[in-house]
Amino acid sequence: MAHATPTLEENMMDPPRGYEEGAGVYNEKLGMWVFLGSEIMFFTALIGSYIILRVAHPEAWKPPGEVLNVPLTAINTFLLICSSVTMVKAFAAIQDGNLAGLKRWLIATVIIGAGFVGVQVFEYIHLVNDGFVPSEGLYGSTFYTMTGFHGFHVTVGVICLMYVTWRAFQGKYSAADHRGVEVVGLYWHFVDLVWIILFTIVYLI
Amino acid sequence: MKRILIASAVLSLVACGGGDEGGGAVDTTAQGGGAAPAAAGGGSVTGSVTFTGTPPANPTIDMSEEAVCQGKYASTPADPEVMVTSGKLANVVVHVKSGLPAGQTFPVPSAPAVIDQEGCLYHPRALAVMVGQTLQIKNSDAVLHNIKAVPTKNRGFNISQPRAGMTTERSFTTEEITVPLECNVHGWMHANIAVLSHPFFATTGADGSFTISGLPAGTYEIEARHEKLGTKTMSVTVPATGSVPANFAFTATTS
Amino acid sequence: MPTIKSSVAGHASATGEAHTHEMSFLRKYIFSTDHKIIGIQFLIMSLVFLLAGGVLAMVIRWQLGFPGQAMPGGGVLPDTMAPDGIVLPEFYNALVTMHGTFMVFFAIMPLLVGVFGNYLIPLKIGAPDMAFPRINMASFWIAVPAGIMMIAGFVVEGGHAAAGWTSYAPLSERADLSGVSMGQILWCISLIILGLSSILGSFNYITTVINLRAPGMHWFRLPLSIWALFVTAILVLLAMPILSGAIIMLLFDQTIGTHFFGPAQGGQPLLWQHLFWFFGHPEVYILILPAMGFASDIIANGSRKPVFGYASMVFAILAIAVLGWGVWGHHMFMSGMNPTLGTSFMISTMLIAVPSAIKVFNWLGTIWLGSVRFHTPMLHAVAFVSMFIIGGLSGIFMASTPVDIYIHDTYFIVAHLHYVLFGGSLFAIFAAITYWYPKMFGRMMNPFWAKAHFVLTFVAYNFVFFPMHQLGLQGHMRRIFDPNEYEFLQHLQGLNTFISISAFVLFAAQFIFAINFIASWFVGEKAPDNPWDDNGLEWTVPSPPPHGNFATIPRVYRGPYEYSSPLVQEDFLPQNRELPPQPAGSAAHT
Amino acid sequence: MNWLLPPGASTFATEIDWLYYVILWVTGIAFVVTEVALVWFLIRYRARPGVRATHYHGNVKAEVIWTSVTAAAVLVLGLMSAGGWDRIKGRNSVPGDAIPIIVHAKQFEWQITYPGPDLQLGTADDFTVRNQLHVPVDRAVNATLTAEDAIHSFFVPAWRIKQDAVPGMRIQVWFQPTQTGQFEIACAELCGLGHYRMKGAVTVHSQEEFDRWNVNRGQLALGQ
Repeated sequence: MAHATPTLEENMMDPPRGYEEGAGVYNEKLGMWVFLGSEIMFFTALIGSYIILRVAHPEAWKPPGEVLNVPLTAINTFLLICSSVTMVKAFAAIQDGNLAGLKRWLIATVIIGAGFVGVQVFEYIHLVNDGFVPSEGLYGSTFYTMTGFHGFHVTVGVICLMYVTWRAFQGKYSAADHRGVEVVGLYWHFVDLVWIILFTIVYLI
Repeated sequence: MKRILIASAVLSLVACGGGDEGGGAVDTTAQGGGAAPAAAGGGSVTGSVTFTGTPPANPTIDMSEEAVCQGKYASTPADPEVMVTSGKLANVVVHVKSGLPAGQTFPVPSAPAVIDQEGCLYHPRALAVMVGQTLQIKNSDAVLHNIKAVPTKNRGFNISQPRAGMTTERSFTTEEITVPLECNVHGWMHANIAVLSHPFFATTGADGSFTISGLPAGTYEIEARHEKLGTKTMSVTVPATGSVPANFAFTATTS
Repeated sequence: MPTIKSSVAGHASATGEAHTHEMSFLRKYIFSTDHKIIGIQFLIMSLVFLLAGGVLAMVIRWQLGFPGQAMPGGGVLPDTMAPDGIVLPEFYNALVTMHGTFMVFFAIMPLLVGVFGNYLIPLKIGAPDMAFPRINMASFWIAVPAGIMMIAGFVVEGGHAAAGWTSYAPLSERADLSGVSMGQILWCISLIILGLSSILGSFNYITTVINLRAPGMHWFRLPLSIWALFVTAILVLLAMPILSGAIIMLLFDQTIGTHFFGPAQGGQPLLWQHLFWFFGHPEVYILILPAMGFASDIIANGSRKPVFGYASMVFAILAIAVLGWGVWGHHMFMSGMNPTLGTSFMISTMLIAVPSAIKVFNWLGTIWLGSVRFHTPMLHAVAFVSMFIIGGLSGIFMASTPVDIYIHDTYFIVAHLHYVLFGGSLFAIFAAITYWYPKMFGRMMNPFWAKAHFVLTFVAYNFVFFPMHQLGLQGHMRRIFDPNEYEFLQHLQGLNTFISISAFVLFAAQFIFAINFIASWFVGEKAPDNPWDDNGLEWTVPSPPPHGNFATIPRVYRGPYEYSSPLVQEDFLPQNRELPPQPAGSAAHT
Repeated sequence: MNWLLPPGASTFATEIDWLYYVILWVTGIAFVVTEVALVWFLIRYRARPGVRATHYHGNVKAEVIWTSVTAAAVLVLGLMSAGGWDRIKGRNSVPGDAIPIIVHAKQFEWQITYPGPDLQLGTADDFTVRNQLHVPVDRAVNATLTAEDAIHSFFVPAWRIKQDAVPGMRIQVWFQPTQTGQFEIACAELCGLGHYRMKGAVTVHSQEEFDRWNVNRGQLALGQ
């Protein structure tokens, strides 16, 4: 707030300099927080509908494990949690200015994330072959819609991570400026968190 | 006036691509370039459909809510489910079920099949069309009818005809026996349309007779289908020219 | 010095010198990242949809005013819409549906949020641009295909979506019931895409307002238009994804056979209504809050007086935004929802009238003791207040559950919603367009024709919508193709014809505005920097403002409504004007 | 301009119409006061040469007063409405001796199932009539609304009664006509292309007339 007449360039600085006090973080981070608010409402609509339908028609759901492959998905859940850990590692690495570490951990995150999507596709193929399709009652409807949109979010996350990784290999990040890594990391952790909720209510209950 | 001109100009922009005036969005798949029915040569199957025993009573329809239609009847109208006139059964679709050479295609009849809505009933109640043949739907009543087709293999439609004299044309793309038609404004109105991949079909009228002509020589299985009384089949051998008889008999117990 | 900017997905670009070198036409006007150009792009697109929605309304009014008669020029329509120029019932339902959809999602909402959110936020808070200029550009270019798809629905087989703009399931999800298949699917996909566009726009606005206010622009020095747009952006951000989620489920029901809203396998038709209105009621406030903000700015300017009770105006906006999440059930009193829930929704609905009333009284208080200048924007803003009063009061009838039993889904609600959305939002939009037009295009609109447009619109508007209250009180249902089918409605045909003729006049009057808008762009009088003697930061820069808006970021010393301040000779005091130190106890406020 | 409601013909009409007129008066007064104030301020405080607007930011006292007056007014209206709502739509409001009927809505007709002479649904003398609602005067009728396809809304304007019929739900709605004669049922929820003429005829009979009709139809049903 010290500048009397900040220049235009300072608008885009980290954090914005010369402005009235805002959120105290740089724009991209604030924007991602706000955007995640929107994402929460999206998943609230899906999960809320799921709960309403399930409470009204508990008989439409099969007991856990009868249709869905819980052990496989449990492993997949574990994978996704691991990818959050590698993401944290990547972020920690670049905070220390360790570009090599960043690249290593980012690649690990991309691979695990893609693996998660792959396992989900594998699971879908098996379920469909077993006759469990989206039109299979409320169970199929909600299962495919919720896990499908989560899978879509993970896929988007993997694409963003690949982009960040590519930029890491270009040497665009440093200890001083690594906003892209942090922002995508926020998104990635969010997607991970949503999955833990979905795994619990869709597979385990 | 200027306002209207502007409004219509904008409307035409909105509607652009919707087809010419009068042309509408009729999805008639043109085939065969208006070739005459296959009656040019070949043999034919001629016969009649009879009904023995006492025909079941047709339910009466309370049309009091629709004065326009009620006025067309002297007494309380009945739902013409089973129409028997001196032992002859009407509204039976007779068609070649099998025996035609596989893979052969036939020209589509250029004349449209017409179904009329009059007195809040469909005329005829049973109808057959060929795939691609134009089905012309007419409204002769000065009331709203909607025409809802609920096929399983073809694409359905649900359209309205709010005024007398309206005609709408539709066609079907896939063989399907049968496509039910209904009017939801007058819940009693039903008709059935058989969609066939060949032109060898006929529908019986009040005299119960039918003729399927233009058939190449060969042995065919012929099916007679009635919406309430079910189906009957028979095998016939059609000569290169001339006619072979085929008579079907339904009874009250047929289901 | 690294001036790297990375956006959400990790993009980077050097934006620092973007304004210094020449840009191609394409970059400058088409794929522009300048918030002002994007605002104008939204303006043009949404005005086109406003016109299209108006055309649909005229066809509706033709059918109701002159049922069963051939519409002049209607012969150009295909037989699936209007054979011989006579509208078909299924086309009528599509008209009603698409009039609502166009107006709500493609006209009023982008006009308020897309246009003025974009144009005003950076200028009024003293920022050079949005926090994420390229996401801003994306939000416009995502909206374009959504609009094209929504129009394309008219020409697909089966016609356009015809289940009402609320698309109540199961009618909306079963082609055999409605006769519509592709049209409804396009409706769904278009709104999902538009939702994404709105979300991208709103998180941009929110970030910008939080992080990029000029030094000295405290929260309580923000103009009320910015407060309203900021709170609206939060509502959009949180409400649109609910709609997207619901529409995705509807789309899956139609296309891949899921069972969310169809009762055959346990789906719930009421679930759609709950989801739709959980979005839909905040949406109602999305459509009115910015209008309230513009009216506040313009009434203060026109009255040459500070806004009465600035703080309570801000709290009223916040109260509406919070309470707005708890009243959705009042759209569903007749839906078969538990009657006890109905009572609680009625009480919360009654309460939300309070902040709206506060705003009305404060506008009156602002004019009181003022020195009113009747420029066109002021006329529209005053019309907004007086029409909003009617729309607000008529809402109380429907909030009262027993009275709602009778007037629910009749023309009374049609009258009410048009008093709020046309009398309210659209008059405020006309106020805003005529107010900021000089800033946007650097030219003044012709004041005579602008006032002529106002007078004709105001009179014709009331002739159209006021009698609809009477229709509703006689039990005239909404969305009825031909009311003459019912004996108890036949005596209303004369009133319906009167409404239709008034509607044609109303529609025709809009061409005065359209011509004035377009012609002034080319031949209008050159606009000065500050034609209305306003205090806002946007009026301190040239008209139109250059790329980057401000040569240097301005410093703000006071609130936006210091009109007729005793501290200065003129009757206005710009927010960034530095005054010599005042003796203690001066009148300077905030 | 006619702000009067058309004549009502059920017990609900009295209550709903009275509440309507109360709200009409309250909002009418609010309308006149605010609009007159608006116009008067605009004229009284129009710009005149040499007269400067008062630099004035507001008055907390005035705001507290009008906020509380508004809040009190709408809350009172809300509480008044709550009682009426409960008497009309409350789950326990249906009188015990109401005649049960089933109103089944489908595109685009009302199928009304009557209990027959024994006034019990689910017995052999039940019968169903299309688009015709026959009820006795001054006797409560309890209709169970069901729907086959889309959502419909059962609306009898003269009785001031409206209730959506939702597929997959059974919704109770009751009413007690107070006048004999002919009325109309309308559909008040967009239900497809024939929505505008999804109408039914209501006949309110005297008790004796209704009994005759009911017994007649019931015997016909048993005969079939």
